[in-house]
Amino acid sequence: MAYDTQFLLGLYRQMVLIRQFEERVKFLFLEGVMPGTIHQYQGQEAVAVGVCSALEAQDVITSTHRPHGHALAKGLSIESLMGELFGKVTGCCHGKGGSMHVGDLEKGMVPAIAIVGGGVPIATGIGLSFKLRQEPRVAVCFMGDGATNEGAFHEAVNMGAIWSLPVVYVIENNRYSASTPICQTARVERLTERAHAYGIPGVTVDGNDVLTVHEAAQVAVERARSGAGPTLLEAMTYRITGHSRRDPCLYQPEEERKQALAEEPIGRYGAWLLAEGTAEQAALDQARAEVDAEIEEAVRAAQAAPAPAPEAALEDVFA
Amino acid sequence: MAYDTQFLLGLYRQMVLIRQFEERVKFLFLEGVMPGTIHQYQGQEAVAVGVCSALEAQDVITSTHRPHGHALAKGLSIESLMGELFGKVTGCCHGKGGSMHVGDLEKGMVPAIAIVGGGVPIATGIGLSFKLRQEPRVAVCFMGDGATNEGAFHEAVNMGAIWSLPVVYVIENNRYSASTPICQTARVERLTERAHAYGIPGVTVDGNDVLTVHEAAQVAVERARSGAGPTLLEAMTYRITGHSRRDPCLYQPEEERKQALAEEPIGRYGAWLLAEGTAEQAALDQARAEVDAEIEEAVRAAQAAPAPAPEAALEDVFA
Amino acid sequence: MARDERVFCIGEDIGIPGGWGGAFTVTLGLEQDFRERIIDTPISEAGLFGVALGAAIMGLRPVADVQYGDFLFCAMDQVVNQIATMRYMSGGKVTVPLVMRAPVGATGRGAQHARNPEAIFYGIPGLKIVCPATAYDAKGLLKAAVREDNPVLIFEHKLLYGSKGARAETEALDASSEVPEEDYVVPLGEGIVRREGTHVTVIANLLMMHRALLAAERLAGEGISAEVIDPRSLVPFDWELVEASVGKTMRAVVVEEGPRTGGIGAEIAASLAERMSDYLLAPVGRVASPDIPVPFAPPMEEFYRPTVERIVEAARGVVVGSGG
Amino acid sequence: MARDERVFCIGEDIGIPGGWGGAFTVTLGLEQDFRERIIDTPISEAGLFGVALGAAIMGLRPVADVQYGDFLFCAMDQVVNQIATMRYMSGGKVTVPLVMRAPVGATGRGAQHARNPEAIFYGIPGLKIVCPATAYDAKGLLKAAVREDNPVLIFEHKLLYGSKGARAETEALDASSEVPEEDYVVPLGEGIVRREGTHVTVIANLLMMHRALLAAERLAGEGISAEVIDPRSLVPFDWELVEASVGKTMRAVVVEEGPRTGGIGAEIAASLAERMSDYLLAPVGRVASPDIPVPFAPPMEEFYRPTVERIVEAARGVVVGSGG
Ligand SMILES: Cc1ncc(C[n+]2csc(CCOP(=O)(O)OP(=O)(O)O)c2C)c(N)n1
Ligand SMILES: Cc1ncc(C[n+]2csc(CCOP(=O)(O)OP(=O)(O)O)c2C)c(N)n1
Ligand SMILES: [Mg+2]
Ligand SMILES: [Mg+2]
Repeated sequence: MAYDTQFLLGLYRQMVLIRQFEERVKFLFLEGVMPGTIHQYQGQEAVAVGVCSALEAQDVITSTHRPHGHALAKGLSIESLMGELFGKVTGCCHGKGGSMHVGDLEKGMVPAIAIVGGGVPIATGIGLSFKLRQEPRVAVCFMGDGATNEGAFHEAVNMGAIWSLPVVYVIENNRYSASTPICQTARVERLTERAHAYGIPGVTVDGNDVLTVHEAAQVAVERARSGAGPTLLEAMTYRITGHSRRDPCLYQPEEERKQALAEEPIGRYGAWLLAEGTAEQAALDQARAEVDAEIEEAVRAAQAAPAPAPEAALEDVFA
Repeated sequence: MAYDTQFLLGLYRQMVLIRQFEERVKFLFLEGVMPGTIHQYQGQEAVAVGVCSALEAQDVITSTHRPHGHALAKGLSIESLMGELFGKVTGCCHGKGGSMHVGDLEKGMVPAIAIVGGGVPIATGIGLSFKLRQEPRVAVCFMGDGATNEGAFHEAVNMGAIWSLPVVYVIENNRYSASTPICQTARVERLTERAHAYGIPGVTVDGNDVLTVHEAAQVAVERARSGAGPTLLEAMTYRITGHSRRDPCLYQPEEERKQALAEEPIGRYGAWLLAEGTAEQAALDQARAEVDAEIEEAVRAAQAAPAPAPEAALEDVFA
Repeated sequence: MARDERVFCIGEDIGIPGGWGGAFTVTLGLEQDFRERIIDTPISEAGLFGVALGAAIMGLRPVADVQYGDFLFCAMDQVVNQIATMRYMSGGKVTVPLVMRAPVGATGRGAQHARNPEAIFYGIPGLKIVCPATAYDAKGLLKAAVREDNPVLIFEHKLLYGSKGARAETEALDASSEVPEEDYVVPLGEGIVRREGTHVTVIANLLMMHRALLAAERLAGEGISAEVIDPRSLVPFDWELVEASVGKTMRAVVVEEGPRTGGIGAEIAASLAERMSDYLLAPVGRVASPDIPVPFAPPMEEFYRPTVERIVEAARGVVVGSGG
Repeated sequence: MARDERVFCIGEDIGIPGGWGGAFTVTLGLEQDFRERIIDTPISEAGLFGVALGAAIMGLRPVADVQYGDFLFCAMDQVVNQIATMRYMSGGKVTVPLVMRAPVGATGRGAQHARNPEAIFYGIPGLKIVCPATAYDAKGLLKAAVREDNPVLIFEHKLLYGSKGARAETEALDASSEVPEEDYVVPLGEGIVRREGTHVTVIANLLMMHRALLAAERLAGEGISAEVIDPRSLVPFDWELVEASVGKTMRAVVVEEGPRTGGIGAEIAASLAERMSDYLLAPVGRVASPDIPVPFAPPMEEFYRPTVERIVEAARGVVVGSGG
């Protein structure tokens, strides 16, 4: 397929934005200035960016305990995200949600769901609402490989299938659920073999190649939008950072990590852009410098923003 | 395979026992002398009998809201079952369980689990205990077609698979979960296609043919006992009575019911025994007369048995 | 449903032609008028409540049900971790207009189809909870719940589903009060005095409300005048009504069908002790089931559930013990 | 585990070489000594608790855990409908020696990794519940639970997992009391007086016990002598100890971290009102979190959870308000 340069560079910029955001956040954590806990997205950027670039603004995603990448890819502002991580009123959830619950329905992202598998029924229900209202919108459910072992996954994907709902179920297979390798908790080679159980298509792709992900997502999104029903899309990737803060990843074999680092999506895609002559190194460097500046500005703004009043905790329970 | 006549007649007698038991119970309900509610097994007898005849006494089964057939096939006495349905102290659960929870661990049957899908993890754990203790025993999990849509099914069968546990998962596909046809809630032709999702064998058989069920069960039980792991066994059958008391089955198409009645397991197997010359009509009639007499005796005993003291309700919460 | 096309029903066995309209025929007939808006699901409680939540987030107004309250535990993650918290976690940006219905109460089915789990959900911030005791309230509270912008859990009692119809329970009580055809609501959070009295306030809902009325009748025969309050909603709770009553009677008894420990009665008793300590002449009495799973055999089940007799005794005890 | 080969552990991320020994390193090291008896599961809470139940039914003694108490809701059907009722439904023929462990408490993780769900399980007959507040009790109660023939749910507080080690929480409190190497048990159902006093009994467990001790310290400065009781077990509950104390102080305050409505405090307050009405000089005070989901931002989380200050105020209020 032929893409225009703007689009291709845009993907690069988005991935770098996520990477740099996460690296900055990691540093803020290590410095001890950011509260809470974090689950980070380094290494998986091609999935969020590849999928979200196949969506329209009015499409809606659900996310997980590892949501920063999804949020940025779906268009939440860096400020509102950083503000939320700092627990400030400027955060996308006014500080009530925190890292694991970032989201903004206006941008098409439900507050992230940190119960593994818990978002799968919810995304399915969003798809149902589109179908009942005959709206040409699609719901995308991001989940990890480990989530496919939850009962909620099974129940919900089946419902999506029998009602032919406009949903794309995206498995980000980073080979681990926390410290546990997926090959130890599922006997199938590819998790998309589980699609058989529901009579829907299952597609496994290289999740470190942003264009491959984008194209597979487009097919699935198109299928969903046309009323043909859901797809189970598995993107093979790797988490090149800890599961959450302070995880030294001792359970990941040295060799495997090395290989994963060699295949991480940004370096690969950058090299490809250069090789194809789509961009010069200077353009890539500039993209990075720009996002770094935006991130710094967001950090500054978040740190300067007011913390919520303690009693604000009592608000927003009921409408 | 060549079977001895005693064995073949035994299967017949067991199926007739279940049928007559259920018919008698239905009548007791209609008369209004039996309390509670019931889910009956008429039409599915070949499944319980075919499977349980492939088990050893020390093997253990879990059952469902429709457990009478499993209980009789696993060797619970008619008295202890009838006693339980009447809520008497002579019941297998001393009247605490009732129809939906009959069982007796001494006979290798866990009290039946009336939460659809709830027994699947429990059977899996029983299998785990056999494996951890290196006992050559097998756990069998009976469930309905509808149960395969529960999350618990998914989680537990996967665990059985990854740990290669000695479990046989038996789906009694009677085509309906309550009033809902399974073809409306699962897009797979055969529910055993779900076995793919766990990397275990799935076998679908004619569940109205007791010998076919028996043979398939033997293979699965053997596999489990040898350490090769679980099997998903689907027995195609039909419920020729209501889902529970007072269900006129208006949702079952006339044609379908007629066909099902023609294919019900006892008539079929009886005809085969006669055709093969394994038994004379007189022997079949006698089997039936014998079980009828045993059932009458059990009804009499249950009605005569003492009801539990009301305060007995306070016992047995803790050991 | 005719009024608002965003409303739809989702549950098991509710939409099958020739079927039952749910385990207790509640939706029977609706599947003909509103075919697309009666959604019959697989047996997947977590899935169906999560699906309802997703639809509610997008602005629809689902009415999701389980066939027995016990099955709420299969959907518990969705109810507790997702439905009850979604709005809050979003910082108030997401609205969850979701109605959940669950039949409760022991009816000869053994431990897994019998629980009164009201107290368990009572302690989960983010849920509104109502418990209609009459057909009038069942309609009025359901309509209020459907028009509410927050998650509402409706507990209905199996023995109050009417003494008529194919799925009536053997011991069902006739709760078929006048039900006006027209549109009306019973606002969430409004209790009602079912019988006036001066010596003791008896607080009871669902089936227990009916037993409390019978108890009041008997107490009257002994010269004890009991006021019976049906709070109708548990969250929000009509403290105003209860306080006014207890301010008058100066004694209270709470009746509930669930187990005693950690029950609704505990909260009401503790709150009344705090709110009305200058008025209460005796500790608030609690009538509840014992702390056991629900037994099957009829004599044990009868022993389990609070009887009119036990309510009478408790009220008498509170009144007599405090010089009434 | 060395003592009884029927004991095994089952949970998520507990058995991975190079891994963590569970979300809070509790089982770290065990995977080396008892490889086959540390069973690492898929992310399948309902499955894993059901599996543990099946194994317990057959006579093994599983210790099943979730990484956060909030995930118990994913396994809720198994815990409530199966584990808590199995023995009862069998008429006493089946025994369920099953230990469940769940970390609780808010720790900057937002609403879904923060709950104190003790009160929810408190109302489920058939479960025993313990809440260790010190390392000594954590070991002693765990051992007692493992040797118990009934299901026991152990709630542990994330902020009490020790101030040392790789997974210590930022605000963790040092609860690392002396832990004898040798075998000992803390019997289920035995509370303990953590500090003696004469004016008011403060009942608190887990993290709140430590705050209650700090509050007692401060109260002492004001001339108020607070007795601090750590019930340690919720079911069975050591009424004897609490009654003896309240009989002496004639005032009580219950502190808990979960939301106020339907909390543990409600039951204790209601029960004390019934059991000790002749002694109590004031209604039992309740200190709890407000009825809201757990917020993320540190100032809101701090506001949510009862502080030493709030405990002091409540105790002072009860004492001063009743002429102490
Ligand atoms: C129901 C539930 N169980 C356990 C956890 C704890 N937990 C958080 S993330 C995680 C691993 C998830 O693995 P996966 O789905 O592969 O996503 P990844 O972390 O790899 O992105 C676990 C076990 C949880 N949040 N929810
Ligand atoms: C978790 C749960 N949901 C719903 C029910 C109500 N219910 C009882 S039996 C049944 C249908 C079960 O269908 P299937 O598994 O096919 O078994 P069958 O009744 O056909 O034997 C339903 C929905 C239940 N008991 N448990
Ligand atoms: Mg993963
Ligand atoms: Mg069926």
